[in-house]
Amino acid sequence: MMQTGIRPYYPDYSTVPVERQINPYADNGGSVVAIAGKDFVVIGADTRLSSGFSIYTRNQNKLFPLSETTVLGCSGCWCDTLTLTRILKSRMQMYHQEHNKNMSTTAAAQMLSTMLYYKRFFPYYISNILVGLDNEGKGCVYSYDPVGHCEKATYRAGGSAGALLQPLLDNQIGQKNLQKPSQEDLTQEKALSTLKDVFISAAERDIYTGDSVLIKIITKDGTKEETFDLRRD
Amino acid sequence: MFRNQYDSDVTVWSPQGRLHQVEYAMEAVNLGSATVGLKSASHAVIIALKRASSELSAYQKKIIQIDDHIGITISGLTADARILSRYMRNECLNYKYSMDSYMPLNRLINILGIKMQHCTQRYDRRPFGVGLLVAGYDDDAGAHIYQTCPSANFYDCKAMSIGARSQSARTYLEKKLDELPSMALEDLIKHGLRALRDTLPPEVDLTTKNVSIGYVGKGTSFKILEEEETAPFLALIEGEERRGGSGGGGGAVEGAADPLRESGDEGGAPNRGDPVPQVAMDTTE
Amino acid sequence: MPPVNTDFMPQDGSNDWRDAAHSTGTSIMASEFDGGVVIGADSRTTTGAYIANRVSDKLTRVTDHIYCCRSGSAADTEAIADIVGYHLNFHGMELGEEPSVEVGAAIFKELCYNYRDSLMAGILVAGWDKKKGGQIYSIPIGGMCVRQEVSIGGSGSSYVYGYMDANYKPKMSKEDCVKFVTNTLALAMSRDGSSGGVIRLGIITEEGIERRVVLGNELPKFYEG
Amino acid sequence: MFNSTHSAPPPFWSNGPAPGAFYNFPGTVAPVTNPITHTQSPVTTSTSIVSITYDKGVLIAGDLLASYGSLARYKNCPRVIEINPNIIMGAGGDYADFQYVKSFIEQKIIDEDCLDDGLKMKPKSLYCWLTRIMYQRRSKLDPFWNNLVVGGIQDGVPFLGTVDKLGTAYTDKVICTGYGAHIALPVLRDALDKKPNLNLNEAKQLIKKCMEVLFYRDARSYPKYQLGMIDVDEGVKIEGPISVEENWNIAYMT
Amino acid sequence: MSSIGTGYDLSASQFSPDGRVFQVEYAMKAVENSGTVIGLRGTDGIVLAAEKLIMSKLHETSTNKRIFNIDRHIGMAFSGLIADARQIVEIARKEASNYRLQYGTSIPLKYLNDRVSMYMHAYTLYSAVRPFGCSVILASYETDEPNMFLIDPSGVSYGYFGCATGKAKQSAKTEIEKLKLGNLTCKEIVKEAAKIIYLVHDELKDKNFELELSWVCKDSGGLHVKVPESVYADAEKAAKQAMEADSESDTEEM
Amino acid sequence: MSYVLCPEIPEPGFSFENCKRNALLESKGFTTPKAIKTGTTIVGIVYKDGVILGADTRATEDTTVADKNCEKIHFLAPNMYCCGAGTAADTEMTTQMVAAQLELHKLYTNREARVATANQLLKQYLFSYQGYIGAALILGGVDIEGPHLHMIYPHGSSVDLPYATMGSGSLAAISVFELGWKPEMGEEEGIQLVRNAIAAGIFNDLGSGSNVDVCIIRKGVVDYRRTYDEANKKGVRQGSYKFPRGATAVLSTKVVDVEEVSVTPVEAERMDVAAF
Repeated sequence: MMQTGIRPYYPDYSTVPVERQINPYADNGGSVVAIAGKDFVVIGADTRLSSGFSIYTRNQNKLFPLSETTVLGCSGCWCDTLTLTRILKSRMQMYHQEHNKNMSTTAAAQMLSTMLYYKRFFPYYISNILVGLDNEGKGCVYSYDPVGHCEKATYRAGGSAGALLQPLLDNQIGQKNLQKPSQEDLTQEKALSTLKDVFISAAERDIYTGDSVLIKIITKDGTKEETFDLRRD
Repeated sequence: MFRNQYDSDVTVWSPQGRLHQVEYAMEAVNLGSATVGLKSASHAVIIALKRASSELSAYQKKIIQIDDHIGITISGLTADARILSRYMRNECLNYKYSMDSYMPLNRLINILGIKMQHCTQRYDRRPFGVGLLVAGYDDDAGAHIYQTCPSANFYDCKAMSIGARSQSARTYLEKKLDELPSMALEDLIKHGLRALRDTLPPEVDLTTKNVSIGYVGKGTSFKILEEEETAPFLALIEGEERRGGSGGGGGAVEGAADPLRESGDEGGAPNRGDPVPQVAMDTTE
Repeated sequence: MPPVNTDFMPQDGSNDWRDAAHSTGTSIMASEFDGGVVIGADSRTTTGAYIANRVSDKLTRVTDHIYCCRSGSAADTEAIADIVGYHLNFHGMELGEEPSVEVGAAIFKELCYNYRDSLMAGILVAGWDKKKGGQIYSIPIGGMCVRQEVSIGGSGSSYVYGYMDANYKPKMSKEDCVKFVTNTLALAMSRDGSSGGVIRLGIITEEGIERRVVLGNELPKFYEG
Repeated sequence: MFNSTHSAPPPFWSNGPAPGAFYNFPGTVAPVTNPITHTQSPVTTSTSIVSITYDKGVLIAGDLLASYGSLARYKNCPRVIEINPNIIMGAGGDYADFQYVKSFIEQKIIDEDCLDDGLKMKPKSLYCWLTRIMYQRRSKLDPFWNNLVVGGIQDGVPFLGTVDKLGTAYTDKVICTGYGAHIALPVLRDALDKKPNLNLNEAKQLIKKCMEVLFYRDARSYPKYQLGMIDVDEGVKIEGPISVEENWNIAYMT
Repeated sequence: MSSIGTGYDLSASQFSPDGRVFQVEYAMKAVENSGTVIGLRGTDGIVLAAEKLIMSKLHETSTNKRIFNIDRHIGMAFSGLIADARQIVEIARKEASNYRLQYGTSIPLKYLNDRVSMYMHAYTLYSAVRPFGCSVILASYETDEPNMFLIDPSGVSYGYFGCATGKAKQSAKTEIEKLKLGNLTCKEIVKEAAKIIYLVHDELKDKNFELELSWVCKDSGGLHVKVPESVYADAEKAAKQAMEADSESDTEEM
Repeated sequence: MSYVLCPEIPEPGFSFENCKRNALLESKGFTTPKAIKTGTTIVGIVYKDGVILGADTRATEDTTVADKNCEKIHFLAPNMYCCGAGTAADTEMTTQMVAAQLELHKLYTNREARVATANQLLKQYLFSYQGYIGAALILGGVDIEGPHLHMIYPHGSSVDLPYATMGSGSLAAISVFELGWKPEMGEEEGIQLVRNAIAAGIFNDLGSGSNVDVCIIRKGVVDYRRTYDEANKKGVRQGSYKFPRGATAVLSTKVVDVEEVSVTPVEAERMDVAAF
């Protein structure tokens, strides 16, 4: 409301033309968190789709399975997400038809990077996190910036609460700043509970994260799905 | 050999109102190994006989998946088939991209027909020298087998066979027509295999090497069975007495006449024994 | 991710209420009749296209016999009316008699003119006094002041000038005048999105003011197309 | 598919066949190059769409007003339409854009009917197709300035989805656009939280209430509206104009 | 046809010394090789009827229809090469669609006929293409007026009260001329059309055929549709009876 | 030079001394720090015996929740409370100041302050700052004339109404009132309605959230129910986030002996209110 005073205001019947430049992007919020282990990877995304101060819908799936072992999580500009994932789906099918096999996670990760960079000067405003099992069956997480920079990691938080959650994951999963890091491998249970807990925290402080979380757990036996309720305010 | 004045170009009508170039292209289909398609109310099956060009080479791939709900089997020029299959795949992908549903099979065939027709009317093109049997299942329209020809013609079929010596297969299928709609998938495949076997010369038999089976149906995406997967089905018909053991009689070309030929569509149809492909492009339609 | 343009509100116009000022995009009217004046206004107050108040009262008392119809920024006109009310009250006490409508209008004009750069106000001052009977003064944005027999203002007024000119007759009876004002305002409200709700009326005569309301579902109906 | 049909229009004066132009030699298409201009804001606009799914179908409501700025200019502008026996659609925003979008949807339906293959487009397909179209136009920075709401029956199940001018699309059991998103949506969500499976009558009552509140609080609304209904059993019905029941008693309380 | 085989008949862009374009004439031959198609104009609409020859038992009965919809109010029947005909259907639909998008109303048949004729004619001008191997009948019922045109491979078209093309066009024409087309309604004409098709069908050469009937008339609400099943059944019955009566009288005469 | 040692008493009102500097900085590309806003749903209704005010408890800083349980119903006088939306500091300071003025007014006049007085003070103050003070208020109270409810906009306009909503969730809340408010409501019914209106804001407006505060003002009695309803329960965490001993690195150690420690307890000095 401070802004009103700064810019001159006109009554709605004034004859001053209102110029509107269309902004092709919208921020539709949402957070994605992924944690990889030795033989599994978990990825979760909240299901709130919003814009401004409004909730569009409370149950929007933001996880897109690309193949049996690969899942992409998207948050940010939803119209870009819809387009990107539709194209990706086609590309996966084309690959399958041409090569007679499913695309590996690493190949999908590379392809996504290329596809994002292809739109370098009119980018998809999406924060992408791609997870899957690599050729050895190890869980892996790839995160991207909107123009296609790709980084491989073992855990990652992205989206509207990404900045809030990444340090927490650094400490809890990455064991950063801990004097005596645990030597044990990360278990699936621990990864899952941490994932849920960080979403609880995100829903407390980020207005664009809430309603519920959809989680996918990928192991060599396939993908399991879980949902988990969050605050709705 | 076949040479006449009016057969040099696809843009030339003969005085009888025929297009020899198109008719010649139709013959190319008969050079390919036989393939059979048949359907029940819930499933569509295509079965193809694969050839190897030499002892050392692999068997030719005869069945191609187009989308989850469509597969084709080819007879004729493989390279031409590849262009068509790529076109069909592309159309299916585009349709799915913009409509979020599978492309209805009849519409795919329709636009394929239009694409193929272009090649029969232009000086700088030649017709596609390949025939396809397209198997598909639509949730709304059910199972379908389509046959397409180089003439850009296509037919919605209850069952069909094209390729070398396919007449025997068609004869077999015609006898089974009434039973087909209620058949289970396994029986469909069985009858398909029998039909295909009828096209073989007596000394050859169906093996896991030379047969490939594709099917699609309610709740099942298109699936291609190769090699070991076909074995159980082959076992079903193994040891049966072969019908029409004469191998369709006569040479490959003659025995495997175009399906349109014996329906005697054209006035002045040529005498049967003549290998010269004189049948007009199927102008009856 | 890099900052997306923070102008993230959906641009369908449905968020204009967040940063638009509270204003009375309005239809207001005053008309003389034989024995006094009738004033009237719609009851819609908007911020953007959001109706912040659907039953507002834009007829504000200044003295018992002088009222003003307000259009423009709600805050500005309320403040002006308060200040003028204070002055006239004071002036009335000094004078020992009720101030005339003319004087009231003069003070309004003074404020509106002197602060014309910072105020957004279009006001109709109407009232009755012994000297001149029913009077109407129109003070539009900019701060001029002119007496009129009948006057309309606010965003809805542009749609009904023709109707007003065609139908106003001097020396109408009270009820005719009320009918005239009601019809004019109803027409304005049916065309102007910033006006609407109910019609609030005031009939100022020697006896003071008589207030009436015509509810939204009881407005006179005209052709709608 | 839609790339060709909805590209920027050709220059004004050469729209349509050039005088005396016959079919060109097949395969040669003269390239059209022309400066691109865009509409940067909507002109004649309509306001909210309110929609809800009930146990056996979908309701979509929108009033009949098209405003020109704040001028209530046209009071007979229907914007809830039947697409085919499977689909109804409501639209808010620029009315000219809506008419254009409507014309090419209708043509698509005619094209489909001409095929006569018994297949009818389903709501999900239309919804997806519109998403692509809206996104494609926003990518040219020349959007269709609309919010579109698609309702229908998809394989026996009610479907409700919306697309905005950027191509942002989602499905839900309740969808409201424009001011409806702020004013009507909370009412509908609350009702659905209390009773997830409404019947037709309950849904109609809710819509009625929402249209009443919207009329009270949206300065671009109008007390006459259309109600589009698509039902598993009863098919498509577009009712209206329906008048809002008004209550102005609080005018006496201040 | 003295010039046949002299080399002046190999290209559409070539005249023979006696001033003929043989390629076009040969294309007409292709039309005459195909099943008979007729169109009859009644007082309240048009009836199209086609003799679809069945070539294989293995084909579905519904395959390769010979009557198409071009728009809601326009039907098209053809004889000749179906693949070529489909191309024309495609073009005609595009014309109808473009017309509607541009002018907002459905395309008048006269205009569509001009455009399609022009298109087909364009294929008789160049050596790089060949003329279409089909004739098409276009029929519509607009603003209470039935209209029908027949376009030949040459691109020439005429309006007709009754027309026929295909194998037995001569005998069909003879039959049509016996009818009093000026005062028959579509309901009556349907039966006549069925009779004619049955009559001209050559049982010796072509074993099986399927009768196709469509109309665009007052009863169909100005839409081009297949005739309703009951009407079809009646018409077919009448035709079969007529055939029997005919053959009986033939035998009697003998 | 005395001002160096003993700065002058600052002028009353705001300090504008950094305005020029800030404008310059801004023109060079620095961004101004963002104020905490209470995105907010605030409402008020008149019922049979008085007024009920309601508010959510979320304060946001851009898109982050700054305070999960802040108080938005401010005390003005014993018979009057005021809900504030907008810039948190503005609403707090404005209501505090007016509360002080009302207290003084009461002392001067020896009467309970009227709601209209508070309304006038608030709107005149806000008007004088032309909207730069971002406070949108709902003022409710009961005085000698009965219950009153005023809605005051940041630019200084006000209206009195039987029910009012403000803040980013006002549209969600108004729908509840438009459909549910009736004249002469009972207290329980009224509280429930206010709760529902706030809940509509909490669940549908992202600027509003957490709990529902309600304040019921009857003649002579105020019933302020902080956290009347917890609209959302916080999720229960599964893991333990206690750090094991030794998790933090010890870089260096130094031990200092402290010989004697003397502790002098000091009484906290109380503000002498009576001095006013």
